[in-house]
Amino acid sequence: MHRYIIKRVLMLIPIIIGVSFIVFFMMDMAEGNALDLIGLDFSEEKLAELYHQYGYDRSVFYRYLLYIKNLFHGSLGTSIIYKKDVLDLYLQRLPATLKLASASVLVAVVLSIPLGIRAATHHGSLTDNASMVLALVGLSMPNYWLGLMLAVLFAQKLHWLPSSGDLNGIWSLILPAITVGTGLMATMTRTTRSSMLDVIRQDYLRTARAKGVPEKRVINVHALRNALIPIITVVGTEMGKALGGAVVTENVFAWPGVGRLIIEAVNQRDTATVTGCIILTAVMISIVQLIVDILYAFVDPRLRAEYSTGGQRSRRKTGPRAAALGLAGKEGAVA
Amino acid sequence: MKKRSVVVLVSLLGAAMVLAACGGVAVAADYEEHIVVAIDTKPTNFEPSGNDSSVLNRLVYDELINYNKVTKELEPALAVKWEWVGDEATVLHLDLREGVVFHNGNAFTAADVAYTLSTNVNANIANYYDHCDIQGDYSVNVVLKAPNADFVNLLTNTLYAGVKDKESCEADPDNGSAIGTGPWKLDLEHTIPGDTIELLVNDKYWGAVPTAKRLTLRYIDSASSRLLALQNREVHAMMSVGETDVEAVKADPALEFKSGSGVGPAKYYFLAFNMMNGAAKDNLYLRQAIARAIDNEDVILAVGDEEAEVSDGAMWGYDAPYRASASDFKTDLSYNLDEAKALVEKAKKEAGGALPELHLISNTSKSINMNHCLVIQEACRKIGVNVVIDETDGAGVNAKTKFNAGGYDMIMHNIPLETWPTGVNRLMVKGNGSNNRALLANEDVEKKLFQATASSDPAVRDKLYKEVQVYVHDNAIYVPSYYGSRNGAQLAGVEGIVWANDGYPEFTYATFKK
Amino acid sequence: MSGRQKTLAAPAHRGRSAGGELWHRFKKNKGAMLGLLILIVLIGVALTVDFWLDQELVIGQNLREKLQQPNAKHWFGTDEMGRDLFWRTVYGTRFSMAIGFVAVIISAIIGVPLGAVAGYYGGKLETLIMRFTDIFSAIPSILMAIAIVSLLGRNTVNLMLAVGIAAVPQFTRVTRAAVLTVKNAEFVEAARALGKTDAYIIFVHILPNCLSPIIVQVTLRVAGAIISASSLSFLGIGIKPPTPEWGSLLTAGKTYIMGHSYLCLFPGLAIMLTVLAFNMVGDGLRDAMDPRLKD
Amino acid sequence: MIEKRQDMNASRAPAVEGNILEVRDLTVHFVTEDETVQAVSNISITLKKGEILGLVGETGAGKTTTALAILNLVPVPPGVVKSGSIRVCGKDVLNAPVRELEQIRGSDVSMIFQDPMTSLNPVFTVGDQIAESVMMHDKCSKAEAWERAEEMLELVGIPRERAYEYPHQFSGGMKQRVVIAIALSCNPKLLLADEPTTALDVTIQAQVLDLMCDLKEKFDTSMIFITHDLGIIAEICDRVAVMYAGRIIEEGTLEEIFNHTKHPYTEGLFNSLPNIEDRTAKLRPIPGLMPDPTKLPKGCAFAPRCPYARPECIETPQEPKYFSDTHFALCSAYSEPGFRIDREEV
Repeated sequence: MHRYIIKRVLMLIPIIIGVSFIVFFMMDMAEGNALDLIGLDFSEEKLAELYHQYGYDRSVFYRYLLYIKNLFHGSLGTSIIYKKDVLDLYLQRLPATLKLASASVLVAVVLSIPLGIRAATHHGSLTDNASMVLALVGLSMPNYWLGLMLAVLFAQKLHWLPSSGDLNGIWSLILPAITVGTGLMATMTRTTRSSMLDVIRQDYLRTARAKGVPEKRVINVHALRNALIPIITVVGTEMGKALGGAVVTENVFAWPGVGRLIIEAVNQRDTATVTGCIILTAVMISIVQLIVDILYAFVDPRLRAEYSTGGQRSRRKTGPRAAALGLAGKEGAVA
Repeated sequence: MKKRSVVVLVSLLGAAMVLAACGGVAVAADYEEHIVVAIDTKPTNFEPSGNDSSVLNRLVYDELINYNKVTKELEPALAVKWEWVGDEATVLHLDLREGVVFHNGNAFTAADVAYTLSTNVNANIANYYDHCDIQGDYSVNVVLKAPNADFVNLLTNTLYAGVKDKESCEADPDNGSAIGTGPWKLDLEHTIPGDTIELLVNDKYWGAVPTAKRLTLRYIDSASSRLLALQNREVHAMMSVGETDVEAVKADPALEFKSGSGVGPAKYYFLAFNMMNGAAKDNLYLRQAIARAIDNEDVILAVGDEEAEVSDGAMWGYDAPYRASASDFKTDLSYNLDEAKALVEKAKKEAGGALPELHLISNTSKSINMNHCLVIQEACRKIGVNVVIDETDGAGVNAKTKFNAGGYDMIMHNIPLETWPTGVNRLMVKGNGSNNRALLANEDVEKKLFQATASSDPAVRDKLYKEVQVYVHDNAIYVPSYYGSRNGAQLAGVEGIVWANDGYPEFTYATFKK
Repeated sequence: MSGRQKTLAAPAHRGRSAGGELWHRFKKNKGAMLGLLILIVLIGVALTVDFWLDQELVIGQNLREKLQQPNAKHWFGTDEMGRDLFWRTVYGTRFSMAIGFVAVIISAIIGVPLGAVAGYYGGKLETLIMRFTDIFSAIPSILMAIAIVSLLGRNTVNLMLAVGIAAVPQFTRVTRAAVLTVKNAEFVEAARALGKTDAYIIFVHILPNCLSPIIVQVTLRVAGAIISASSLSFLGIGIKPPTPEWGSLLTAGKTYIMGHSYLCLFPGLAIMLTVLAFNMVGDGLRDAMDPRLKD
Repeated sequence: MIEKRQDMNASRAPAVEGNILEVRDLTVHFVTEDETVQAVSNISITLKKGEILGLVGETGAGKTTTALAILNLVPVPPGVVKSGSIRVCGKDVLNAPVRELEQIRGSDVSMIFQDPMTSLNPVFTVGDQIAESVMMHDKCSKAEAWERAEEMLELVGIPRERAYEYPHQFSGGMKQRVVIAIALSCNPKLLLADEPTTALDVTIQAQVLDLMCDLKEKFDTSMIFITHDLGIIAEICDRVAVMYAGRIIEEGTLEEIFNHTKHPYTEGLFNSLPNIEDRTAKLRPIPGLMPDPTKLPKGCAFAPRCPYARPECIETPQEPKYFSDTHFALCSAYSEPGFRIDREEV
């Protein structure tokens, strides 16, 4: 198992380099640069000096090599806009993003899994149909729009909840978490339901019933445990996405998260910040993915066996599953 | 003394401020200790000459000289006395205030002035500043490269003239410049750059110490979200009420609408042509046609600014000196659709057939800019000129205008009329900014502007500045639109905020009665 | 359950073609049929709106009538430039639909061949493609799209490109997974034995046989693309004015949401309805194409 | 789970002492939107302690449904028990409250399913799966249950250490042994074996059958053995019931069915077996297919394939014809004196 983990961690290196390459070049070659933005009123001498300092008087390749060199020394560079180490910037924004991500995933998990199970066990019932229609609607709603409407209703009209920022503790969290959580909930309810429906038809549940296992236990232990893999996959994917910052929701609720930092940095052509934050996001997503893979092993002994024999093959094995899930779940929201 | 002058002003405004003006008087318990305000531009770093955040700089730093926007007088701040040495405006002598300390406890001396000026990145200062002759701890001569009669005024600008601590800057290149002498100190530990700025009161401030203990600046980019936060009492005050929300704010008894302190409009909005390589640079008729096709009343309706006034063509702010008046102009560029159509025909002849499609850029992340652009587009459509709005953000605008790569033909832009003379300066100083591009394409104009700066004779300046304005107007290089207002809102019970009409309210002495 | 299941599994209705069978099963799904109906109307509007809707109604400004609440004359009210929001929303169908479809076609054109090649050839080529896909999808897709628009500049075509390119990895993955399931089938072996070229085998034998997951993916991704595009518009990276795309209607409306929330309500509902219709049709197609997957 | 039955009279029939299982007039339908499948029609089964009943029939004859009904596990929907009563050890299965039902399952009656590959939960160790059953019924500690589970494994010929392994680590035959171990772990009085050997290799089949016979001897369990393999029936059963299209069309002792076959369908079954002694003999398969279970005739469902069928066969409901106390056939042909089928002569 630990060899598998090491292998996965090592696989981060090409991802980091690949991501840095793509993002750095896209940002750097975009029209304008951060120096021009902040240097609007700078004197020409000072600006030239800064151009030299950040390598803007050389080619983009030079700047990229400089960036990679720093990267190997463990530095993600300095933001031109914020005049601050990118890692510091990221870490300052991370708590808010983590908070929002875990709150929304938590809300979604707590509500959607029981709902999905109920829909599956009462297949064709009113509960089932209603929850599926709701899930579909939830999936079809642009989440920024939902956020706006929630803010208008609960903050403007009712004055129940704060509308922006992260200064009022748990109260601040509620609206953003519901906004992000709705899409997740829709996806997870659908996944749970279809996965449970798959499992509910399995012979081993009949075996369990035949030996006198109470229905509750049949569903919540025997069936759920088997249905967990796709559910975990979706939770992992969504958690990963949420860690990249719920860009749009953060924008709606002025949430001081990573997503808003990145998007504003894109608008300011802050190459170092964008590249650094996206690398860190990719790393975070990979870590979540790794945790998910390890969870697979806990849930499914067959996969556990494969991890100990070799990581590469087992990854392949889970790949198509996740891909098939892409079909089942995540067609709606972007962020 | 900027802060002190504010105290004077504020004390006129309310009894609460009288209390604050007494300095160390114990704070009454029924005042909120923690004030939160929503701001519309985000301070991203703590370099007073380069962070483009007047609001923050006013709180954390002091300038050498203060400009009182109400009395329009210069007042002592960190410098208690200033005078030009000799006839030419090249050597400025300053006597500094004694006993002032920075937030870290370091004493403020002439070395800090020299350091602040020599490391200043802003073109206004850096293009003229040469060196300092330090004559004592509290006495210094600032030597300029070329004569600049406006230099004293430049030293008042909160956008770039805040004084830094030399010692801390040299010790800590990253955060050293976050140390100032102002009434509020940055709480870097709790500050999230680009989102939330946390400030703690500076008990050792040389002027009046604010009543509140904590001040939080929250960056909320959308006006509606800011207002929502205010209505929801998440913040005590907000900058820039959205144009359609003004009515709602005025109608809400819990809120107070605030607009300028009677010094006139805050910004001059205009359409400028790219005279370096834009498609209309050689076609005067086309420029004039567009100028005459735009109904500025429509523009004002579209941007929804109730206090806006149609520009009379002068580029200078309102009651500023050296301002050209309508009678100085030789060409009529007022709205007249028939004239515009006739001009378009001439323009077609000039262009030898079809007119080019014109690319209009603007920082459209602000809705008033967007709406303004839409009116221009519609006006041009009516006279058969096709306009493409290149939606772009600040970085895009700067990139396109800086390099003049021909990526645009017109720009819809604005300049803050930061009251005399800095607004003028933004137009005339050869920086990298976008506003002056159209002008600087003309060597003659450029020469006149520099001559005016160097001269301290008001008559010479008046003549040169007016000539520039007339040239720009008559050639339809700048198409004037309107003078717009800046505003804000606060909860009823909030006192002490100075809603200066340059768009940069001063939150230093904000209080809120519980 | 085996014994009973076998008797229950109704014998395939004889005398129906594969398409007919698909339609028969699809037809039974009420939600999918409703979705299809909505889509037909929307696509109809999108295709014909240019012929019957006066442009003046859509882009002509009437500042004296700006920001009117919904009323008998202006069903959805008027926007900040006094334009009728109803007609702008109707006209916006054209752009939102076009963006959705074109973006997905772009991602399919890139993603499907990549996935097919990766699945078919395997080995180093597959590793290379899939690694690249991994790297690509490690960047959250909305950030990817934003970066692409920043690089290429803001206009409709680039918006489509950005949304399309950001969704390529999904197509690559789905196609590869589907190709893997059929690449060793007898008919492929047979084609190989007959000496057909690889390209011929991939495009003539393999891809048509893994169409169903791809078609389902396409339908669902159009919905996703419409949301993505409108999100980008919402963040201010949208389509050029005065074009009334739904996302940019929302962006403009956002400014006035405090007093004029209807400006956001209607375009938002339009997006939701369209996406819902695509999702319903997508779900219906998936169930009809692969009864095994049916919930 | 079961819909209220329409025929309450059947359930009031008194339980006969000593009978482990009494099924009376059981009718199960599967109702979907479009059609109704008459899976089981009006069957009655009685089983004494220690007895093994072979339930024979083609695929789809309703054997598995009957077994599931005895456990009250007919999936609802679409399953509907239209009428009938089932008593296991005197307990009314169809009307038992859920709690009692869960007690009956596993301890009074348990079932071995057809496909060992899918009958075990892949995410639990086999020990867990056996122990769970023990814990459910014997109310013992986990450790005791595990001890019992390991014993059961040894009993079915699997080393006890393997209790900690997962199903995927076992071969098919081994899995079937585990399934048997689960079924027998609580000493059920009645065991329903649903084609327990069909999915296995021939050699493994024999082993599993031997094992089942041994265990049956050991615990004196009654058993219903469902299969379509007449060879296995001959090997282990005391009595045989032949099912066709949801009905028991002939029932009797092993000897009666094998040597005094009465029903033309049973005859057909025997005739379709290859004759090992005479390899040149032609196979005589039953012509035609099972009727569509959604459109069963009023009368004999076998009539369309029956070489002896008369026109009225298909229309008139069949009455059982008793040939002895234990032997009956559902064939109206016997109302005609002198009717015989070919095989009896053999």
